[in-house]
Amino acid sequence: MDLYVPILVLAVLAGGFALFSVAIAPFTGPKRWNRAKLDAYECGIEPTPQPVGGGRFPLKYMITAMLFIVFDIEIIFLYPWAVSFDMLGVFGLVEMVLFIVTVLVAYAYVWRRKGLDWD
Amino acid sequence: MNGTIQAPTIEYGLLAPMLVIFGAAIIGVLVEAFAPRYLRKSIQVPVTLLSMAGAFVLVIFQVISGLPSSAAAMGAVAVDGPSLFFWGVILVLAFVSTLLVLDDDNFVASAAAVPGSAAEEEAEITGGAHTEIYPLILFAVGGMLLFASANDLLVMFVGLEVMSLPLYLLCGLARRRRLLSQEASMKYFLLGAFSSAFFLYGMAFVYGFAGSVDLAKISQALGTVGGMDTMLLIGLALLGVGLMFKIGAAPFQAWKPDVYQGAPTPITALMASGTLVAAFGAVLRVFWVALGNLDWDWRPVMWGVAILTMVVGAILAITQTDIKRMLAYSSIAHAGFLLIGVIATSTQPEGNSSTLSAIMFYLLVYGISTVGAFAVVTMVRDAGGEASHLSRWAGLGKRSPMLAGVFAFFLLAFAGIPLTSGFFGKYAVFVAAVANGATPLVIVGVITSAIAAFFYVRVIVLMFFSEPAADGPTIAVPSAATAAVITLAAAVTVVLGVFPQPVLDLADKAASALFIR
Amino acid sequence: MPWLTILMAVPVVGAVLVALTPKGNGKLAKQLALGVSVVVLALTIAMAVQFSPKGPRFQFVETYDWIPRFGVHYGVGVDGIALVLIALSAVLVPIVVLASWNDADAPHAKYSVKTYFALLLVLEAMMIGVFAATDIFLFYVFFEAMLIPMYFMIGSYGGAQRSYAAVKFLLYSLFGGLLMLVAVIGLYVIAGKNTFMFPELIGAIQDPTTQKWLFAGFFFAFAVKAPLWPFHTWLPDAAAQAPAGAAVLLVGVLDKVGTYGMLRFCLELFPDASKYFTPLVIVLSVVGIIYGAIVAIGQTDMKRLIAYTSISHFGFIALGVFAMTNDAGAGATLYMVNHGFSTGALFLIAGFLIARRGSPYIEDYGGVQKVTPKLAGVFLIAGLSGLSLPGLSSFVSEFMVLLGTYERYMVPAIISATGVILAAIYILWMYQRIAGGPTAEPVKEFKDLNRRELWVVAPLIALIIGLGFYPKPLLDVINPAVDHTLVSVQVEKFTPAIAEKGAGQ
Amino acid sequence: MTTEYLVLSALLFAIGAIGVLIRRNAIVVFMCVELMLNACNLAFVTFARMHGNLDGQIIAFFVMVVAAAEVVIGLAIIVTIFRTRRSASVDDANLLKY
Amino acid sequence: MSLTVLATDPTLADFGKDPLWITIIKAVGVFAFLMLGILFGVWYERKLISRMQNRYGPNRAGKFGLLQSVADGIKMGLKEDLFPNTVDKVLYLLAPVIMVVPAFLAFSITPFGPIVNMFGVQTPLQLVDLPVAVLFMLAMGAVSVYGVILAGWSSRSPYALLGGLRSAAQVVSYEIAMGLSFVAVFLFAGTLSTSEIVKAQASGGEVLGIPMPSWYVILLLPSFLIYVVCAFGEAARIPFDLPEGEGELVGGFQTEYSSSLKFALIMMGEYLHTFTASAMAITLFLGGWRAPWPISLWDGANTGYWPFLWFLIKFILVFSAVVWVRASLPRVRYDQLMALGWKVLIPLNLAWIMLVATVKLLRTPGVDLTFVYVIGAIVIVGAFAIWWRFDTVNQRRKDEEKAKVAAEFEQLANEPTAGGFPVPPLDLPHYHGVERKEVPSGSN
Repeated sequence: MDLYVPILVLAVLAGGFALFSVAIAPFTGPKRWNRAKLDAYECGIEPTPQPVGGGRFPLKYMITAMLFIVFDIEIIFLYPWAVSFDMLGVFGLVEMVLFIVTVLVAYAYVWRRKGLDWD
Repeated sequence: MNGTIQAPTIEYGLLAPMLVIFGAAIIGVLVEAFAPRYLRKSIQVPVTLLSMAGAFVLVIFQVISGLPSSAAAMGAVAVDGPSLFFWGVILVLAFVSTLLVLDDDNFVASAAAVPGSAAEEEAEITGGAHTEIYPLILFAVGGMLLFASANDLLVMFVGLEVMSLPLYLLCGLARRRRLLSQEASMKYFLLGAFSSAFFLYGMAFVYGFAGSVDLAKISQALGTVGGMDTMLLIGLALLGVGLMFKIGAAPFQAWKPDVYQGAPTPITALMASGTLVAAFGAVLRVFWVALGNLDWDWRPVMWGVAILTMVVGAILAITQTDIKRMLAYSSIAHAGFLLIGVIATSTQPEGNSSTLSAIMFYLLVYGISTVGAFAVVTMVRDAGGEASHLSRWAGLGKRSPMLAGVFAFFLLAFAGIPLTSGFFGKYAVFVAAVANGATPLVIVGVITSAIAAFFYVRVIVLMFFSEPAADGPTIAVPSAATAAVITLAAAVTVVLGVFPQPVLDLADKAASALFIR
Repeated sequence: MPWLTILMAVPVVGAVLVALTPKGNGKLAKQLALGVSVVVLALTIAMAVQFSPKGPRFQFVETYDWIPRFGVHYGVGVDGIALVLIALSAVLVPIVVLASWNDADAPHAKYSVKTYFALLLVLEAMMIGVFAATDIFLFYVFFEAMLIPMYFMIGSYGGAQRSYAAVKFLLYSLFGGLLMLVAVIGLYVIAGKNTFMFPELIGAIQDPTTQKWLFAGFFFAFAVKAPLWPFHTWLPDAAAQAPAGAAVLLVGVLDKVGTYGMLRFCLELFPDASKYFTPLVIVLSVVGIIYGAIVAIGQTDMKRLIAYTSISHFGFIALGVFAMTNDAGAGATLYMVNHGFSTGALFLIAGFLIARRGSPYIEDYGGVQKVTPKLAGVFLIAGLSGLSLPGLSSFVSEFMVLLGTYERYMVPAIISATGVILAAIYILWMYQRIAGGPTAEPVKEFKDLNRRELWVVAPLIALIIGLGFYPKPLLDVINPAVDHTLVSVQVEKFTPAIAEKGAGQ
Repeated sequence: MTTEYLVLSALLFAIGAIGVLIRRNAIVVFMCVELMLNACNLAFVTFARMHGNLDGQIIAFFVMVVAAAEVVIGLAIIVTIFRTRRSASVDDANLLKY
Repeated sequence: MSLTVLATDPTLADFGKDPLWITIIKAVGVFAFLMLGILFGVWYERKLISRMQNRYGPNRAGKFGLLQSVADGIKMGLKEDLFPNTVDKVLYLLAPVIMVVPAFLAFSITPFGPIVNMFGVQTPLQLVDLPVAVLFMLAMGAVSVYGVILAGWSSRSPYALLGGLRSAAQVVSYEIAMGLSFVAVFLFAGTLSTSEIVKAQASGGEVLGIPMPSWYVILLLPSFLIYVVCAFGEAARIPFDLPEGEGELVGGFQTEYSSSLKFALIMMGEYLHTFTASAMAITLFLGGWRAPWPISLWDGANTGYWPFLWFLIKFILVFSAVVWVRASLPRVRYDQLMALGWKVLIPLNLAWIMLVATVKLLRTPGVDLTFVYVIGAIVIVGAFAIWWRFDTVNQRRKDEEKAKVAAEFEQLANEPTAGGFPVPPLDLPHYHGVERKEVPSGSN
């Protein structure tokens, strides 16, 4: 656990700094009221009304997020494998080839189904 | 890092049936990726069916060549007699369910199109189809195989998820009444994930108790580890919740009717047969292998669960007006009957193996009849798809005596009338239970059987003794595959109802050595 | 020669053939069915002739392993009791076929004619099977499977309330059967002999408590089937709604399985429990006798009335079985046969009447005697047989039952005897209302019995009268079997000493 | 030392479970399920430390993978139904009743 | 000599033993390094890019404009803190914090030097090292994404929301490739700990008795190149600075953080990511704090506080390269960006990893290799088959496309209305206003 103490210390420093900056900002600057300043910025036109909970956004982003989760998790398996590769020998290589081939199959499917295309 | 890792060994030969299925699933994905649209189905179907048949042949081959004495893949997967039997059964059931799937008419043309939208209409007109269902089915079947033969809880969990995840999706792909289907999918998913979490937390506690998730080691730890009984019991309870959910035992049965009703009927058939078999495989492994020495603790609860399951299944089925929901409740009741078998453990290995063989036989015969029954359901259609409301089935016997007759036969098999396979299934389990001192359960089972018979008979009455509705449903001309499924299911139901001995022998042989640890 | 197997196989094959006859050619199906049933009858007679009453208890035995895993055999064989009941079935079926010639054409029919007759033949096979089975499991299988064809016959071809009646019939029987299943399993497991063969299981259960439980399981099923008061409520519905032919088989044969089961299985497998429960059974029987008779008096529907008379008669049979004397046992067995003929005749004749008038209600008739004397005549004979007039077959059996019971249980016997008086009331009153009195308007259109109908009733009347005067052939066959049974039960042979002692007090 | 982690994991699990039972929005329900899975992970890692073997940590890996797969499938299903019904409330999904 | 090298090289075991005050000193040191780095990094970047573009760059505040960043910072502090009334207040304020804190933490595992004597305590010149140090760095990078998303979401403005999503999509897409590019390093180093990775790069054998460095950049060049590309994507630097693509999205997720210190924090976070990426490049591929080859021949080069100098030099050089890229390359399109990340870097990476693993295995003595050869042959043949198939299909598709276009062109040339769209005949007289006379088309 002691390993993480330095990180904690640094986190306290950085967090303190960041929070301090955010907190101090309203007091250091001037205050001049102007209705326009309270609107969201939309190139000067009337702002689009936003539904509570955020607007809807293209599904594309969600698909990207899903793909990320799937592929990122698969990377996780590569790390321990890489670290202990020397001990696993041929077995390790074969299994990892199989694993990667499997991943690539899914990858190929996504690619062919235009999951990776952006517009 | 510290110390060296011994490279593990994997007995590919023993795992071959599973590998074939998963390999075929992967090929299926590749076909989806690279084959042109018009060719996909004609590639997918043979790949799917052949892989299942091939896996089945491999299972047979393993049966012939003898069983290994220890678990494969570093103790992760136990390829023992029961496993091979479960594999065989699952593969057969999956095969026939897949034959039902071949009828495109059950599946949505384009899942992404919003129901009722122009996009959906267009997809239907252009004959769009999701041939992804085949690889998904293969993955689910692979998961079932793994689930039923897992020898440690982690592999079991992985198997559970590999089995469930494709099914969640498949549930949402019904062509008609898509809102219903999507809802079913969502409910199944949310509740399924919920129950997996319970399973997992239970697994964590058992791991905390035993320091391992290997079933055999857990079993050893029961005797050696002291002072952490609370943890063990919590783990046991949570594990049980997760598993009971999967088999649809009360009070965790709520998902079953909804999902069965909403899912495309071929998928319902797969779930009602294959999933149940696999889930019972897992239940048996957990409760017999890992926690077998703890039966004094889990048995009373299991008694309650079994009784509740049977009663709930039988009584709620009476009130149903939808044929698929009714079959779902019937499946719940049957899960209860099967639980009687799970409870009927004995101190003697011979007693256990005869109980095990009874359960396996029951699963086989129930699975086949269920697939047959759902196959019939797919054929009774209205303008809006399957006419699953019971009132629409009135007078079916007049319109189509053959179909109604076969369906009535399946229902009688569910009810356990002699000379149907269902009778021997029930009988075998009841005998085992009486032999192992669970007579009160058997009596409850018998009484609920009688209650259950009521709603089966009600359907028969409706089909045969009611006047047909003027604008009754049409009976679809069955595709060759559907007809084959119904014929096969009916034939098996008859043959095993008259000559169950060969299959019983097989089950006995499979169960004789019990589970390897 | 595997007589019994052939006896079962012939109707099954016949049923398949009937089912395969071309659609719309009902006549062919009927003729085929009749032919098959006559062949069965002939075979039965041929077999019965070879039965030697002094030979071993079970004859024509065949035993093959069926499901070794469960110790189940395909074991058949007959003793005298089973033989006469098989004969009863074999006799009744052709008659029923003939009587039902037009039943399946009735307006309610939802099915082709051929289905009806195919079901009938399947039922015949199962009836023979259930009596022939010497393996308890096989018996159970037939016992349950028999329900299905009957269920469809009632449900598809019956009266207005047919589906209700059919379901009630099925569920009652099924429920009873399932409890019996538990007992069957218990018997198998506790006996631990890994066999279901009846002869080997005699005396296998010694523990009294176990015996009682198992007895209860078996007895409940049989009591529902028989039906014994108070498990009888399904019978009037089923019998009233069933087409006449099916009703004959239902009451005439199917219900006998219950009393047959009591005699064969309850008594021999669980002798101690049987003795323990005897008072209860006797009370139920006596109540059934009186209750059935009284309720029968109040019926307005002919078929229901006949059904209630049967309940009364089944009380006699059960009484005879549980009296455990040779006379009573033989009487009860004989009663099963005779009741089959007499009630069968009643149902058939009622069926003829209903077919003419289209109504089962007694009030719709009147003066039948004048319009159709032959019909009324056979009706009277059948009715008198139902009330056990001396000289008609039922009298012999009823008398034997009462006598046998009296030897051991005097009071119940006396009370039961009042049933005979009540029987006279319900039969004669019914006859009077239907056949006597002023001729009702629609009755004037009645035609007398035609040739087919004569052929239907003639054998029955002949048997009723014939057996009334000369029951010896049957008793010769029955007596050794009943003796065997009672030996297994190990009742002390009734000695006059007890009677004298009883009389002396 | 490890007890606190177990208590925390139990708390998280309970929060997740209660959330599943009382919240009506499918996405929230789903997130609660994920919370439960992560509570399991915490328990696994804690036990792994307690027993001094690595099994628990490896299991946590697998659980993460499964959770990821579940996320993908779950979101796909929820999005589909949301597109159809314009609502992610579990209560709005009410066609299946008995 | 190699003995001394090893003696001063920290291993994992050397961490977690510092007294608290040393830890605090080190943490403050890292913090100060980063803060100063930002101040001077901004100045340096502007200056350098200006010189590359033939301008002066900042030269007003202080000597050479050195204080420009300080002035900017003060200016931002003194500006009005805008607070649009539609925002989700808590998250809006928290988002910059969430962005910047992990950025600091990600840097914490960077090794600056060997074990040194710090105020009498023998301690590694590195704040912390973990068995999973690199993973920790990646994780912190990922946590920052939450800040981006939350900033975009809480702003309740379409620009911000889309910008946030885009940014997140970009970062996560490149994170996969980045994660993969480390795998080859781990294969060789056998550890995820940064100090041990640096140690693994210490010696590359001896040539003519002269020890050679073994930087992974030489051994694993493809990994390094992929890493560099990904690092630009991760840190959203030009040419991949799409999140704030002002042409399309105004300011991306930070649209509503138009001024004040919140904006400063966001900027700071992005800078820190660039720094972390540079430090990682040095640590994983460029030998870490070790002196470059000729200098490394000097025994003392890798002892004491010297290595910090080598690190700093490498750091500045790498950062200069980053700036140099910014000065040279245009911004790519978003679809190009995603396509590069998903369709090029990931498969390339996987193939490379497999190649490296195979080669490594082949070089291991005493391994039965027939199986490896078989698998390798299958993979190569398979890859070739796939490539060939792709190529032919692509070729066919291109030909088809070409033929189609040609046909369409032909058709349109013959009958102008063929496309279904009412096209005026090409020779229709043009209307050029009342004053002008009609001119037949094509004649002007």
